[in-house]
Amino acid sequence: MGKVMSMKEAIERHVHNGQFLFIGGYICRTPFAAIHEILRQKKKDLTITRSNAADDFDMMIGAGAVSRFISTFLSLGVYGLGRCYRRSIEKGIPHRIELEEYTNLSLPMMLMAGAMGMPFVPVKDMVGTDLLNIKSFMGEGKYKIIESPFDGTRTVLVPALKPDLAIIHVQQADKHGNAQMWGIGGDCKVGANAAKKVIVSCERLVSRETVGKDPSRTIVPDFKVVAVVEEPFGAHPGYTPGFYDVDFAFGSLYQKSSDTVQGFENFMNEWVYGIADRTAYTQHYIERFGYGAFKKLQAGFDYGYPVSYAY
Amino acid sequence: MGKVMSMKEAIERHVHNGQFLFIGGYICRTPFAAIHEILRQKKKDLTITRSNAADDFDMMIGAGAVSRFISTFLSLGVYGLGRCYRRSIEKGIPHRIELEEYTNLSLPMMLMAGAMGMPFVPVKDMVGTDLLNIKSFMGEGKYKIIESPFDGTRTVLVPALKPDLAIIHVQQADKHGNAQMWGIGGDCKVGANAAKKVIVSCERLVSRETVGKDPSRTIVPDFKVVAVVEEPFGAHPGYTPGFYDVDFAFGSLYQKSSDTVQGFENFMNEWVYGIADRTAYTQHYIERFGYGAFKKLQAGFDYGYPVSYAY
Amino acid sequence: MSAHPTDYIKPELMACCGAREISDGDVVIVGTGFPAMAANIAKYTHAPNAALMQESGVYDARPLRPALSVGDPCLNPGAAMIAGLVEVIGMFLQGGWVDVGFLAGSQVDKYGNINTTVIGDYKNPKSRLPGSGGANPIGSLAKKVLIIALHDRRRLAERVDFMTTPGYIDGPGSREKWGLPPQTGPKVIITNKAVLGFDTLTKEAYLQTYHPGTSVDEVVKLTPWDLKVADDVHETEPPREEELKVMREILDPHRMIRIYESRGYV
Amino acid sequence: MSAHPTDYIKPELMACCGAREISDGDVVIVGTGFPAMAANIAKYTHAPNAALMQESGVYDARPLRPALSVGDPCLNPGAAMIAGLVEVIGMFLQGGWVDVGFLAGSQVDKYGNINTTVIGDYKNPKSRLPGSGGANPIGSLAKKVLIIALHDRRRLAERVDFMTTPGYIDGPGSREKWGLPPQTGPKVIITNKAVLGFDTLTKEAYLQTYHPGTSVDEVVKLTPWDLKVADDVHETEPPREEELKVMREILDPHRMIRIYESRGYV
Repeated sequence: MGKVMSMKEAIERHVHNGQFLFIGGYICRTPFAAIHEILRQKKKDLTITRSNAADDFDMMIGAGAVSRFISTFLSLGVYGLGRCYRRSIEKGIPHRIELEEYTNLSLPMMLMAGAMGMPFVPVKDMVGTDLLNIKSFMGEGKYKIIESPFDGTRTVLVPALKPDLAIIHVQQADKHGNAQMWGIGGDCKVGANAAKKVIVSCERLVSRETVGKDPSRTIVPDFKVVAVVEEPFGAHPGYTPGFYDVDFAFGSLYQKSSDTVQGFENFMNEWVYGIADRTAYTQHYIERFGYGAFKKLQAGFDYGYPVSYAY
Repeated sequence: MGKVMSMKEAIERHVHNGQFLFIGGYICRTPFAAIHEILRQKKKDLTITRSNAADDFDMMIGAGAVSRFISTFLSLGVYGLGRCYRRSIEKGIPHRIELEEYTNLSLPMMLMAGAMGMPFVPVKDMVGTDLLNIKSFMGEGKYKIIESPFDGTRTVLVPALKPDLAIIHVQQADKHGNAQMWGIGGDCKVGANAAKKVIVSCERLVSRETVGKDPSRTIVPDFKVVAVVEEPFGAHPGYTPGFYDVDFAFGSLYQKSSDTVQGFENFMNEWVYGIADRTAYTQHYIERFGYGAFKKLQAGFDYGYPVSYAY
Repeated sequence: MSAHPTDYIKPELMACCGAREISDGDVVIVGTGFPAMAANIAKYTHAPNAALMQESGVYDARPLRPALSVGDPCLNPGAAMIAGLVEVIGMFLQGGWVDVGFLAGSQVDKYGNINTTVIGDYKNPKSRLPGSGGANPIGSLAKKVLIIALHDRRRLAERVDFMTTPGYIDGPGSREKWGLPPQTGPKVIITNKAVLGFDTLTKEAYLQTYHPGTSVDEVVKLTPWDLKVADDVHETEPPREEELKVMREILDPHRMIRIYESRGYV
Repeated sequence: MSAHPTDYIKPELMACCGAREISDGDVVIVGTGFPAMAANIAKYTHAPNAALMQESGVYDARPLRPALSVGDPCLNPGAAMIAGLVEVIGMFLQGGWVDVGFLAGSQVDKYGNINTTVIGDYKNPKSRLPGSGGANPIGSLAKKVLIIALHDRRRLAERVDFMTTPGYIDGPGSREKWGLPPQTGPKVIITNKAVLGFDTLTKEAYLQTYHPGTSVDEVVKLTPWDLKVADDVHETEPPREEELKVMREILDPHRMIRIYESRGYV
């Protein structure tokens, strides 16, 4: 059975209520097509993680799909605080999610530890602050402080994270799942490799031979991958280097919509629940904002140079 | 003062007796031009490290430049055991070096820890074997065993390594030191980034603009780099992907020569001590083996495709 | 002597104050807005060899517009190195290579501790803020931390409601006690009214310079702790002609920096 | 039934014994020589979805000639992923993804412990060998370890002079006591005379099959410990026609594998 499938199939088969998900992205390569499908399929009780979360995590929280969030940060960037996130924490709408809070050093290191089979890693941050005073669903397992057996120095250890599933969006992948990426990485490589299985969403499906022309660009090998979905424009309103720009206007639309519960519902009905798939989404985008706006997002031509691995 | 200089200058300025050096390579991108210059300048009492060492480390040991070796492995590959290495350990010729022995898991992890400011890392190997029973110049600091504060499991911790200097050979770098590499990596990226400073030897010096066309290929940023040396054919008899093949015939010559102390001396006089620099080395190679042999080592044409980072 | 044009806005002055704290050759971790502007002013004036990076994974970017986030698309083309958080926050920052870090906060206290987590009680917050992100590691590990804040009795505090990021924590000896690396910690708080330094003995923020248009008295009144005043307190040097030129002609021709005026930086 | 040509050499038979231990879909860490040959025979016959990697940083290489080292240039063009030791030995092997690992040793003992460090005393060795390299982590962490050895009373041993790589260490319960991952350890020792399995209770290597041309008695005599013999001991199945075809027509047309004959694999 092949791994190439529709997003609908990929999410149906591999995302289950109660799972622990790593979702890659950093404005760059946000797997929005996958997230919309998760919400369309009404998945529930998810634990989610990534360093520096944004509109995508805010939307999942607002839609009620999330129970727990291993977090470092969540905001809408230039559009300020995450509205759904705030409503959840401050007012319990639609319900109050549980948070376990780390930093952009400790969380990537915990994912790296998960990826590399290390039970824990030492980190030098967090000491002296309230981040050590708050413990939530990870309890006493959030961190440990030891005296280094090498020199007696007090050292903070944080545990490895091993998500059930990672979902990432990359520029290209082959049908086996070898996933290739360039540009801003965030914690995508360590997060994907920490997970027990990976769904790869990609701008273009390429041949195994194309992958082999530049194997140093691969961040996840095929044997970890359970589904490959070709999903052009799949990171919108985030961006994908070499493919399309971030959509600031849409970001503003999301912020304004999510300012109220009703606005958020309307937004979700229009852009997620009432939409069949990424193709329908893209068509709706063009109908609503015009092909000119869509075209303007497409990346310019600024190609580099090929290299050779020959001998 | 610029960083671009000759190998003679780079080694004079930055390699000092008694230093701890990481030297990159894995048959792939061995910085042989730098090693020959170190030996010409009669540097002494060095501590050297890398996972999977080969002819280059054997030569440094045979030439008497090395006091200590943080090792995992040393052999001449298809040509068998390292002759100089054996003579040093078995017979004290030219002197007996001290070994601290790890594995191809633990040593790269120790370099990674050094690169990432972690004081130590847990590793899952070495337990139950004699590798834990032998301790040399690192003494009780070679490793520590603790009970994991998370689950009580017995866990081996190995310390971070921070070499004084790293020397690596890559495909291309700019004059500031941004070093770009593709193909087999070994422990080159973690080793270079663990060091306090880095000498970058490269096949070609490129513009900062060329580097910027494909920034995901950079493995070391310029601020860590103290010298950049353009040294084509600089990894011979090792290889550089996209530039030239490994030279099996020369590997055989080295093995046969190094079979005896006198043979090794003759080899060193011909190829190292009696040679001014890599240009003279390459000319001598062509005179000795013919331009046809040299030409045959040059890489074939098998270029991939360019990518874009545009938005 | 530099010329000092008078048609600058407060965010421009604040960016210049940041720029002047950067030395040539410094390795600087920048976010967006002020920090990026400040670091780039330094790079185009007195510190051409300053090395700038964003936590998202970018080193020495060459953006053609001001980046609106540390993951902005304009940071990709032309950068010297792009990788991820593990490289920038792990290898460079925790690895000990970062000289200067910029931080902003919804609350900053007299020891330079910063709150970006909650206003009010953690479990029942009045206002939930974004969280640490890269702030805690930058505040913990950069050699010199430059803090940007609005100057009023709500944003500045005797003690933050929640300490997301360490300044001098509880005062002298605290960073050492907690094992933070030597020679690290906040250097200044740059507000829309003044530049506050940190006393080497008490670790408390004190008034170093006040911006044109305000006074020692006003700044002291706007500060919720008993603000000490430097013996040599004086007016902040306004933006120099060349600094404004770099900002307006190269870095930010559309003057996007004006957005900070609407956020209260006046 | 497969045809079994009779013109094979012993290294070819041994490679086939290795290939048959690999299941479809296995993730296999290979070195050079036998292991690479064995894994590739499997891939071209019954295990097309086996995933092969080299510790140097290469995954799913497509070499056009047999690689002479794990860093061989021919492993670069066409691979699916190339990174470094941290990825292959760290992320894949220590991360728990590797099903099968191949190891060879100058000395192998009855518990499958391997010596690649020294013959004789560690401090005053008769012969200094290369050291662990990737052997110890592969022996520690791969789910199924296949060991290649020369069959004589010097290369096989009651106890290795130096334990570089763990087999079952001191016998039953040892791997568990030392905290090695469950369900890992040596599966077989493939020699030039026989295939030895490991008893599930005693963890001692016992005779499973003897190669054509030898006998149970000869193998027992060549083995320095009291070698137990399986109830169903039988002759090793010789290379099948399709296995030889893959080796000779695709993987190794120049028959470089013959070099092993000169090393005693006869």
